[in-house]
Amino acid sequence: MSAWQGNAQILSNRRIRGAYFHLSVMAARISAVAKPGQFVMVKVNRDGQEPLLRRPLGIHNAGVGRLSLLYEVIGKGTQILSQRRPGELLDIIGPLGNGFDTGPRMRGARPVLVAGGMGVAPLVFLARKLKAHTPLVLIGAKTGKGILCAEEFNACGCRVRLSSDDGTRGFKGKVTGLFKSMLRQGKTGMTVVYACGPRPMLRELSVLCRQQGIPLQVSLEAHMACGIGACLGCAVETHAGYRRVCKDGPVFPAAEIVW
Amino acid sequence: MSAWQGNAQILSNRRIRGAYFHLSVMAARISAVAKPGQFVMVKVNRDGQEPLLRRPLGIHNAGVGRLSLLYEVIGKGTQILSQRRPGELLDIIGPLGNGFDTGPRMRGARPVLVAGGMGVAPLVFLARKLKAHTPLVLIGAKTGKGILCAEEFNACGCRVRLSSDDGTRGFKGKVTGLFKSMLRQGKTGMTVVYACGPRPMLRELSVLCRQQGIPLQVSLEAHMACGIGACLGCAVETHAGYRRVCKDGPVFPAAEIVW
Amino acid sequence: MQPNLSVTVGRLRLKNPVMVASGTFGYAEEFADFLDLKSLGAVVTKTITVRPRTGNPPGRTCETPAGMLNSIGLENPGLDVFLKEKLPALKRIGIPVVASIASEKDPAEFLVLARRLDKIDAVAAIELNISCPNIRHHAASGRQRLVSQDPAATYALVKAVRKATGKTLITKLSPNVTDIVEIAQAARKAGSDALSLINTLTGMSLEVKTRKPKLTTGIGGLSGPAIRPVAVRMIWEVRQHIALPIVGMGGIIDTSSALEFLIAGATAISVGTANFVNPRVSIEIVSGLKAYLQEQRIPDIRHIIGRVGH
Amino acid sequence: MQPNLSVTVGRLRLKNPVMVASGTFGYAEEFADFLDLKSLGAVVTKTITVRPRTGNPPGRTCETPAGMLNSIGLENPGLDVFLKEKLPALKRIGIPVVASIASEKDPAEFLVLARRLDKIDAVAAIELNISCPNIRHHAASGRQRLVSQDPAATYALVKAVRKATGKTLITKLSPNVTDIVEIAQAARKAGSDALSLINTLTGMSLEVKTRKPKLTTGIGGLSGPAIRPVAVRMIWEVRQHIALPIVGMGGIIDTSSALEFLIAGATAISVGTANFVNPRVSIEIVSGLKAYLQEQRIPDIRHIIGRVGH
Ligand SMILES: Cc1cc2nc3c(=O)[nH]c(=O)nc-3n(C[C@H](O)[C@H](O)[C@H](O)COP(=O)(O)OP(=O)(O)OC[C@H]3O[C@@H](n4cnc5c(N)ncnc54)[C@H](O)[C@@H]3O)c2cc1C
Ligand SMILES: Cc1cc2nc3c(=O)[nH]c(=O)nc-3n(C[C@H](O)[C@H](O)[C@H](O)COP(=O)(O)OP(=O)(O)OC[C@H]3O[C@@H](n4cnc5c(N)ncnc54)[C@H](O)[C@@H]3O)c2cc1C
Ligand SMILES: Cc1cc2nc3c(=O)[nH]c(=O)nc-3n(C[C@H](O)[C@H](O)[C@H](O)COP(=O)(O)O)c2cc1C
Ligand SMILES: Cc1cc2nc3c(=O)[nH]c(=O)nc-3n(C[C@H](O)[C@H](O)[C@H](O)COP(=O)(O)O)c2cc1C
Ligand code: FES
Ligand code: FES
Repeated sequence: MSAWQGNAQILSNRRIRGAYFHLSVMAARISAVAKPGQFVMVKVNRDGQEPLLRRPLGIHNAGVGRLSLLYEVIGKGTQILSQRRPGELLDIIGPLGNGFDTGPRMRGARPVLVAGGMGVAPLVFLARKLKAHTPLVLIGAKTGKGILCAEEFNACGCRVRLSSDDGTRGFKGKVTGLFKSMLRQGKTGMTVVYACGPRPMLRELSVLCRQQGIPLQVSLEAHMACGIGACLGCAVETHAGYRRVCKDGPVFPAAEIVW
Repeated sequence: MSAWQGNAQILSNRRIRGAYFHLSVMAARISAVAKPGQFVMVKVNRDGQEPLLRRPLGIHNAGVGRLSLLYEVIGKGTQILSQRRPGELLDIIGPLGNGFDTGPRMRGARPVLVAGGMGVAPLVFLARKLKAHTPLVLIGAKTGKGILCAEEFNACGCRVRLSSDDGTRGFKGKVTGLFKSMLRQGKTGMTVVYACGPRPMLRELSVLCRQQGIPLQVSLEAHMACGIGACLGCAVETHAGYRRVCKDGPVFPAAEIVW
Repeated sequence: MQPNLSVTVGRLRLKNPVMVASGTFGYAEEFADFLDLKSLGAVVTKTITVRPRTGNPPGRTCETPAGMLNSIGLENPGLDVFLKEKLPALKRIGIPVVASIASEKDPAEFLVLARRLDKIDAVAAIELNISCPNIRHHAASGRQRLVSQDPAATYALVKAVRKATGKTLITKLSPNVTDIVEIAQAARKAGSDALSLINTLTGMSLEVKTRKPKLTTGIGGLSGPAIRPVAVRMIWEVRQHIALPIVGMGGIIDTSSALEFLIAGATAISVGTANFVNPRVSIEIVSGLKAYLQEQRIPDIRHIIGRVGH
Repeated sequence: MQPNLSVTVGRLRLKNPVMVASGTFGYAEEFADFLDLKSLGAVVTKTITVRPRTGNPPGRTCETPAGMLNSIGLENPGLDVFLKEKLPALKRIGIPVVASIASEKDPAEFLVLARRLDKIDAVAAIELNISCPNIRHHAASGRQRLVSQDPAATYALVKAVRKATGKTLITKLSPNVTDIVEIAQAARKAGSDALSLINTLTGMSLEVKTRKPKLTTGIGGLSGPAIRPVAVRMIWEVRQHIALPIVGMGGIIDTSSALEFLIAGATAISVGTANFVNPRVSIEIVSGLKAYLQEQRIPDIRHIIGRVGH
């Protein structure tokens, strides 16, 4: 489970649509041991201090020797990343963090995956891992165009339901609204929920799941300077005190978090 | 004679050999008014602070609408510049500085151009301008491989003599040694000398020319923050006090400089 | 909507809060090719001394990570030449001219400068540069200090200059202090109308190959984006405690960084090092601020000054 | 040629001058995947307090031009847990362990810490962190100050700790002072064996969209390449006046920047923020220094320490 730092050759780095990009690199040392929910720290520029720090990105998929990332260009770092070309070397560290708990208690589980916006990124890898359980996947975004990866989930045999705030695709409203309506229909029989997305979404899910007594695992974000547990910058408040999102997370049982 | 700042489209940017590059841009506003010996300030990176400051580069040639630069990759800034590609926009300011004095007293002149290392860069433009006088051009470099632009000078109808410290091409020794031997041969009939190169070379030339009573114009270098006369960072000591290399120079009569 | 961009610094009315920092804009003429000078809020001159100064030996600037060091040594033509040769052109621009002044050895030179400038209409305000790191003023405890590194010296000097002129006085402070609020307080009590924050941080950079300092003087002043967090912090700190308008500067390079200073508590801002990188940046910031206010539907720039959210 | 890389800081012998800075290397275990820890000259622990500290609320770090701000708030498990759970693994690395310590409120806590650590063989030296900008110690003139912002307080504290331990004492100073030499002098007179220079500069950064500080605490500590010129200057200044070995830090990111500190006068260097960017950077610097000495045919690293050219 040890982390590796090195130069990974870029295999492809292409725009999916809008500001969303898919990056694939050769990184056998990472892909061989990566678990869904873990992430990598990427030095977007070859060297140099603009930006200075690495960027955390969830592991979107891990195949033989290969690793893929899915990212949205939102600022300087992801902008530079989007300009890197196949053949170039990308300095990455990973796999980092704990990953989703898909442990022994999963027998007979009926997992639900809930993604808000870019929260889909790490859930594709998870869905592949949980394939045998044919997970139900709920994907929400602001607009229909922001809904990513529906096909990938379908390809994993998942049942997929969509939502968009503006109703341009799927359920009209937040993905938490979709989740609630699924609960109301009562047919999911869900035994465990995995979620990744903006904090308000995770907070609302945590309330809903607590009410229903369904265990919920959330993947959190925090500003990360190191990503390896050294700087203590990525603290999140839990009922047992501050924890490091990068090392003790990024996945936490929702019940542990002070929302 | 006013300077222009703007985005100039890169037409070509290619390695000549080793660390030497030739860059050509569309910059009609600069090329239309540029004089030999003037320079431009180049923002090597599109935006950003690494490096923060612009880089001064002499105008190597100016054609209709076009401007060319000749540069050596020696550090971070020129390294980044060498990676810029045709079609991209390069933020440049120019023309800056005073340029060589090729004024009215040039009638019947027999000019000699002396270049040390990258000092050839601005002298090609000057040679073109002085074509009618068939200048004698002395080019020196550490090794034969470092001798640039001999063909360009030939194409301008110049007589060209070469030197290399290691003797791999032309006269063996410093270009100032070659200059001295030309003086000794006494056949040049030189009436004015223009020089660009490392400071020790210019200093030695200034002694030689003073002894011979030949006017010498030297193009100086200094670390430049602004290049437009505002920061007072590029001071050079002259017999009349400090002067700004960027605004009052970069070309000075050698006799004015406190060597 | 045409948002209001005008602000007041002491009795100095600026049509917009964008000034250019002393020593980074020459005497404005150097920038005439690049921008419409009269679009600026105000221009601050290179610091002027009574006598001409030749400045420090060359090797005066070098680059550092996201910044630069300088050790110009206050090169300037002296008061008389400034008045005769530089001021007329500055005046013709038609925007307020802030004259930056300093003494070389004797603080009394400040009074000479202030009295002379006091009578000159074309000078809208005086900036007291008591913080140039390239000039050390007096020794305390055997160690050299700048005036603006000592609250008592700051008080005494500002007080004296205050008596010598009725013009708006802006005291420019050094960030190289333990407690900027203490110094700002001294300037306020002595009658300064406003504060300029910050001058450069003292720094040094060595060339590893030669083992020599990159600046001939060894140490110099650090400016540029690298120092911005220090500047924003000091402006915010001073704003909490001192009821004086602040002209904020230190690493402003675009509209966003200018806004950071205004929000932290600066009534106006000065663009310094960024002028070297992009000579048009100051007026780009003027337009940028206007666009920002329009987008955010804020009718008046003053509504964001000092309004740090919680 | 096998050049000598070993140096001595107080009674601390280092096989090479490369240390890692407090708070940027965790308790070393976080870096075990990336480098051979025993290649380092020494490791400095995250600052330890008597009681456990939970640290500041999240929103603890942000990026700045060529640097970063942090406001961790000295989160640490407290002395007992440190000794029981962290020190044994640190000891096993087999290199000198420098324990960084601080008090939370009462300076007497420093004595508690020093006395306990004094008896522990695995602790090779003690670094007194009297300069953490996230903790204010005492008020002077009504304003809050750090111990290391006050020469008298520095003297008193170092003197007291000096009596409490015979171990090598390294006093870590804040750059947020008017005169670093004065503070360094106080530490020397009180019996400090060495100095660590510099801790972070106090800074602030605002998110323009929300107008909120990027750090929840508002202000924090600026580190990284941006502050390097300030660090080099302070080390050079102190070296001119104070006869104590200096552990230099502040923006070291590679061999060349490490050399800048050694040449300026640091006997050893600490790598901080750069560990986050490249976890292997510290040992890359060890090899880089060796290669530099070989290339330059310098037989001993000590031959370059403090040797600024003219
Ligand atoms: C564990 C983890 C996994 C992530 N996985 C993904 C993913 O798979 N795909 C994806 O598109 N994004 C992901 N993110 C968010 C991603 O890290 C940010 O979008 C990215 O760092 C933005 O960098 P920037 O320079 O483009 O933006 P800027 O806004 O310019 O960044 C400024 C600073 O803020 C930090 N930052 C900005 N947004 C975030 C954020 N949401 N979380 C943490 N730090 C942030 C940056 O790292 C940088 O230090 C993840 C974040 C974490 C913590
Ligand atoms: C008026 C003038 C004209 C020039 N013309 C040419 C030319 O036509 N071709 C060419 O190859 N070079 C020319 N130079 C030198 C060129 O500016 C430097 O080689 C270049 O700035 C190096 O930048 P860097 O980032 O690659 O190197 P770095 O060493 O990383 O630069 C660090 C800093 O030092 C400055 N610097 C480094 N070397 C020089 C130098 N020799 N003179 C001034 N500043 C320097 C850089 O601008 C930068 O600010 C000229 C310099 C001046 C002053
Ligand atoms: C080259 C240079 C020269 C300067 N000269 C002066 C000066 O003469 N008087 C003064 O008060 N400040 C001077 N400064 C400081 C600037 O006015 C400003 O306070 C400082 O650079 C911080 O702002 P910046 O980071 O935007 O440059 C100078 C700065 C630079 C870079
Ligand atoms: C995230 C972070 C945490 C830090 N924690 C401590 C600390 O606990 N004790 C301490 O003395 N210094 C601490 N520092 C300061 C560093 O040890 C160092 O002095 C400073 O960062 C300058 O070095 P750098 O620029 O190489 O990071 C911390 C710095 C950072 C960035
Ligand atoms: S990011 Fe450094 S501890 Fe988590
Ligand atoms: S480079 Fe600024 S005045 Fe010459």
